[in-house]
Amino acid sequence: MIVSGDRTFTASRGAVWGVLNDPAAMAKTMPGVQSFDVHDPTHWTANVKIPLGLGGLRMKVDMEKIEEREPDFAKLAIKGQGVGAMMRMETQFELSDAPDGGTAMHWTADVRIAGPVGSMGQRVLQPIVNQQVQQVLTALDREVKAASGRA
Amino acid sequence: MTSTTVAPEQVEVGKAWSGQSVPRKEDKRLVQGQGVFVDDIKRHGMGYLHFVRSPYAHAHITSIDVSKAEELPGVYGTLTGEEVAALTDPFFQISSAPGANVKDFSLAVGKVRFVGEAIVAVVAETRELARDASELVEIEYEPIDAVVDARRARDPGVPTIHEDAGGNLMWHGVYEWGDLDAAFAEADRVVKIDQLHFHRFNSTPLECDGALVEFNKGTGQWTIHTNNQFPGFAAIMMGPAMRTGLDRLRFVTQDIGGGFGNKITSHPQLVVCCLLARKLGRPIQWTEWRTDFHLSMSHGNERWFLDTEVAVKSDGTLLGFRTKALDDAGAWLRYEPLGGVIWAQVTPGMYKWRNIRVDFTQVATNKAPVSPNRGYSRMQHLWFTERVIDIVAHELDLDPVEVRKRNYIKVEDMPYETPNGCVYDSGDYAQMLDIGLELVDHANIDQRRADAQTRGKLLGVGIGSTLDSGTNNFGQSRMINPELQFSGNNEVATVKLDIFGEIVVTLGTTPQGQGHETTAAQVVADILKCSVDDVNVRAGHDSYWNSHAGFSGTYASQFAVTGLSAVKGATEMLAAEIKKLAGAVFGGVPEEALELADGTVRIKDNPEAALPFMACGAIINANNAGLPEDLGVTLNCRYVYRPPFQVPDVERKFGNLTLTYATQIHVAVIEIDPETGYYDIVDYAAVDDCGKRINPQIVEGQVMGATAQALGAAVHENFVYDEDGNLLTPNFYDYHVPHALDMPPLATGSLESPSPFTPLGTKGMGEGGGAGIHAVCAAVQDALRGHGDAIVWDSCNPYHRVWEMLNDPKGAGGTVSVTDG
Amino acid sequence: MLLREVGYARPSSLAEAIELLRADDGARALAGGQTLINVMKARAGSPDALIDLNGIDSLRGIDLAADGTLSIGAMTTYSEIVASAEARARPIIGEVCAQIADVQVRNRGTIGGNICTNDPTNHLPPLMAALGATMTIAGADGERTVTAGEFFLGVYLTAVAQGEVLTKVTVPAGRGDGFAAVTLGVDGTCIASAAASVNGSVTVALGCVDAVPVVVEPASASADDVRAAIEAAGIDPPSDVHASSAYRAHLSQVLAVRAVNQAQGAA
Amino acid sequence: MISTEQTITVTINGTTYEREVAARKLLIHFVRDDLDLTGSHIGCDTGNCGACSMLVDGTLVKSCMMLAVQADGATVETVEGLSDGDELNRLQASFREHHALQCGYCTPGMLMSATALLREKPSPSDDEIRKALQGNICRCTGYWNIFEAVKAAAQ
Repeated sequence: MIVSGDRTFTASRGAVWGVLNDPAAMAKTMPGVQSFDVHDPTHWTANVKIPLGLGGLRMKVDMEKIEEREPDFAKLAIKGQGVGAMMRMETQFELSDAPDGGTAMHWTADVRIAGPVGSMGQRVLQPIVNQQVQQVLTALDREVKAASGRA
Repeated sequence: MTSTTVAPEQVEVGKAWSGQSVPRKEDKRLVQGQGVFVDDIKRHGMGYLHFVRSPYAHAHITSIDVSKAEELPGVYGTLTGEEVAALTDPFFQISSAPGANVKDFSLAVGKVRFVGEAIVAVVAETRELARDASELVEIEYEPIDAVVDARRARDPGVPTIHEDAGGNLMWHGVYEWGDLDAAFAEADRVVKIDQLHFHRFNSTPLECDGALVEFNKGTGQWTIHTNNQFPGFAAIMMGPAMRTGLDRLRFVTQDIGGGFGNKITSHPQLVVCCLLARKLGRPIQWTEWRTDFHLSMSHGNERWFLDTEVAVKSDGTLLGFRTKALDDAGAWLRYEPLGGVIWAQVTPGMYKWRNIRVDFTQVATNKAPVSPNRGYSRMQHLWFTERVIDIVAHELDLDPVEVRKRNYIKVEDMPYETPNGCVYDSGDYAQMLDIGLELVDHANIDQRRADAQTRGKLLGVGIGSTLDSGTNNFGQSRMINPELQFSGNNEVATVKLDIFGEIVVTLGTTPQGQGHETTAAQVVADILKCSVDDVNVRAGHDSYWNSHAGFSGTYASQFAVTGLSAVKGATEMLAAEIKKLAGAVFGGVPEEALELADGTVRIKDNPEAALPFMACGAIINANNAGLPEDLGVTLNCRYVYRPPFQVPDVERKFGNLTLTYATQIHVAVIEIDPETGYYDIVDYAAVDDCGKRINPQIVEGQVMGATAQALGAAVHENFVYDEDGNLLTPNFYDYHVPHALDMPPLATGSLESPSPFTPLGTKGMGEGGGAGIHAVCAAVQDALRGHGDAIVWDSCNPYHRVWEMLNDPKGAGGTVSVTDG
Repeated sequence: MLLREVGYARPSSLAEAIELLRADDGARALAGGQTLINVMKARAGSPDALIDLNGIDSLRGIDLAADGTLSIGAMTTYSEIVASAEARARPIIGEVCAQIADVQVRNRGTIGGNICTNDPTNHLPPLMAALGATMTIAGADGERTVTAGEFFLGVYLTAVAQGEVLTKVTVPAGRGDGFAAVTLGVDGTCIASAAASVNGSVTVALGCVDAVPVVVEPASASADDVRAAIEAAGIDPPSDVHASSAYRAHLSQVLAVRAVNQAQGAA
Repeated sequence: MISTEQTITVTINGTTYEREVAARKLLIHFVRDDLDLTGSHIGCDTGNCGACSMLVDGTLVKSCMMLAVQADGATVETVEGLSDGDELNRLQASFREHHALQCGYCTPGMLMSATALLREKPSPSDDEIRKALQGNICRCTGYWNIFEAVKAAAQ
């Protein structure tokens, strides 16, 4: 399933770019991160426990930055492997100057889920994915504010 | 024991047992929870098997690591595709090239080809531990794009599923009979239908597959307790692959929780159980769960009919048709491409078409493998012919009833040879249709249509005319692959009179609810002139009983012909031996002077001179001194019934492919709520003709069951895949099978047109030919008349599709055009 | 079929249950289990421990106050609600509970489990939202009561936090209620659903179209106003094998109008 | 307090069993595998089919959606307890007379659902019969004969 959206940050493009490319900051935006390892600038691994009311869904998530045009475009390939679920996601974001100041971000994510969780049906998964995305974006906002505060 | 007392109000004692609704012998154990189903069987020290299954539809396997799983306490061991490839040969392929080149092993080797494909087997002390351990198996994949649309499978750039076959084409053949050019030249109108789609579903027997397999190291023999419904087929698949003689594979079944064809192709899983029983030196227990079954077992053949053209006269007389059938086999050819010829048993449906061309192609896709499903392959083709009739009627504004009656094969034409050499044995289709129409009060349908309209509902009435061809001539497989050395058919029964006069019957069949123990006893009791209660028909199948032959099993609507004819033959042999023995005992009384009555053999003119069966049994088995040397009586008779078949002409694709043609005509009346697309079946009639009925109640039960499955498939049941090859209906949560509240009122009717070709006048029946699917499609089509006139082009029509057809008739998929011939 | 290893405890008091749930953030409350145990069978979710609430009598039962306010203990089963004379004070609740799944499920499944699961296809979240029900949640620091709007946070997510337990559902007096659904087979899983209440103002809650029930308040009970209110809400329902997004959106309007009509008839 | 294994005592069809059981074990697996009462069956893995239906303290449940530990102290009735010795009870006999079963796999659960109905409503309406059987899937009969069998047993 493909989800996409636009978001405007008050911070500068550089500040937003900085957060989006700082594994540590990104870790703080992901739901239920339990551990996070940076192998090299383009390869990260996270162990997450996505909070579902029926008991969290544990996943090992490998991320690879497959394309990057500093300071406005990046594309990530994300592979999540958990018992009961396999997730494949390709996500990209494009930054531009917002008309009335700040930075505009257009993002899209193509999410593919397989395994028993997949068999729970998109009826359930689509709202869950949307919701997780909203939480990531809110957290991102927070991180960007924090970063631009530090800057 | 299977002895039983008959409910008197139901059975007239003294009258022939055959033809009466004798309550089933099987039921007494089944209503007490005393049936023995495969998962009920336990052995000391057995290990539970769990399969690790692919989450990807199409991927290279780059690595498999079972070490963590094997280290888990309580785990007995594992089996991988690599080991399987070393220990076994690929399964024999029925297909000619290119399908013949597919290398099919019982676990994935190097590559996975559908979601749910078994990759590794893990065996542990408990069911739970086996599954825990399967989660510790580490497998790395390189995903490949999935092929899910058969229509695109041969497009350039589409990934190849079986490199060995050099592409996704598995089998292709052209069937043509009559003179198409002449037919289209003669036609007043030509109706063109761009595409029709018969969807993927199966009968989902409530019991899934399973086995308990023991390996006897000393004899090298496996005992396979299973619910496979065609052990003869499993054996010829497994023996060569396992490099072992067939007698090393002992198949045992008792009660089977439904089969419907779906339990024919479990041989890959059975091989895995056998290999592990030998490797681990302990009994292996495998239970398939519902989601495993939906993901990986026996989907029914999904089929497209493309670029169909129908030659028709203005009055609705059908001259001929041509179409391109495209069969979606899924990832493996486990019984396929036999579906590529089985349909030809019913080539013209129930109509007098003489000019027919079917260009048949079967391709592989990244979906679960297909294999026989109730109505196997004929149902798809009969749905097509019924759709064509209704679309023609719709387009030429003719009455579907009239078009059918005008083109039906008539009772006076019987036996009727079809354009491809099949011989329809008997039947009166027009009379059956009249019975069906009366059962739904068709005379007042216009009035009822108007009433529905006032309630804001759209009423539609639809007919499903269909055939249940039974008793295969396996020679038809040569049309798929001329090198195959199969032809004819056979079934076995043994009947013996034991030392205390007990009548013991063994069958080669593997019943799954068809009541073989009861109907066999009825046939035996009529010949031996005793009570059905005195006949003990052994439950189930055991290949050690020697009461089986190469085609033994329960499939393809044939027991009433093959099974019961074998029982009749063996019982007549026994009756003759009893008389022969009695003649000698009475001091040379000729056999014609003797008769069987009340469990004795007696002298016709002197009924007091009677020898009870018990005495006969005792004399032959335990008190035989002094009997004539050349008596030649064992009271243990084995008979093999062989239907009268010839090898078909492979060049012309011509010959008699099945012995009998049971008939079903169904009529459905539905009411659609146009606001939601939701519809109710408000009236339903099922009329059946299967020749002589041994047990009318059992026959009616089969009719009801086939109807219910067809209605489920028509409205809800559908194996739907997304573009990545994920199955979206992997269990009963999203794959909705009908429950008690979903069933419409049902009226049943019947005719008895005995088959002139079978010893008992019976016809095989039970598959039903999907009549309910045809009838519901036709009823929806009828309801849409004057409400957008969309074409019903898919065999599954859930509410949302009906709503789409009402709201966007042109965009809903079906395109039809009519030109002057 | 086969669950992962899991701990189990069956406390006999609410306080104990809360203590056990606080102690382990991997612990989950087990109500009727008619959803949770199935999710665990698929191993799509695997709590470390199940805290079985079936031993806590104070969570069962139905009270009808003099002013017609109905309080239903969270562990009250659908069957108990269907059979309850008190529950008939707000008849729609029993009518809808009688349509949930089948006898066996209704005998085990509970009102609390249904709304705490908040699967988008569940019947009761939209119904409770339309009826203006409030949920009482108990935790270590005592009780709090929230509205449906505050309660439903997402699929399988509600205001009941780790270490808390939903104790009861309170429904104000009223009779003008309706519920309509298109289901997968008769009385099956909802493909789309709508609940309506016309006690005073008009409230409609839509199920199956988002992670939480979508509540709209039409200007009047007229079909046009109901449809307009749903248009204005700009719902974007998920697509699945049973319905496209467009079909669900369409059904939402049809069903909302039917639910409102039923509600008016009952008022 | 929280434990992954427990000793439970369950009385099934009049016999009391005491067993050590893992908390994760479903009641149906406990009954079929540990106690060898294989009359109750498993036809799905999502709680839809009802083949595992039993009466727990007089209440009809699907034993695949209940943990064995939850049955501690309970009285359970399964299909094995229906007949008196080898004599079929009225309902069982009616199933046989009306050909309400074919493969017989759903039958034990179906009988328990009908038993629960007839205890609560000795003469149920047609709709009450259908609703009482809704939670039990049969793939062989189409339910028509099952309905007739229950109706006849009720009169």
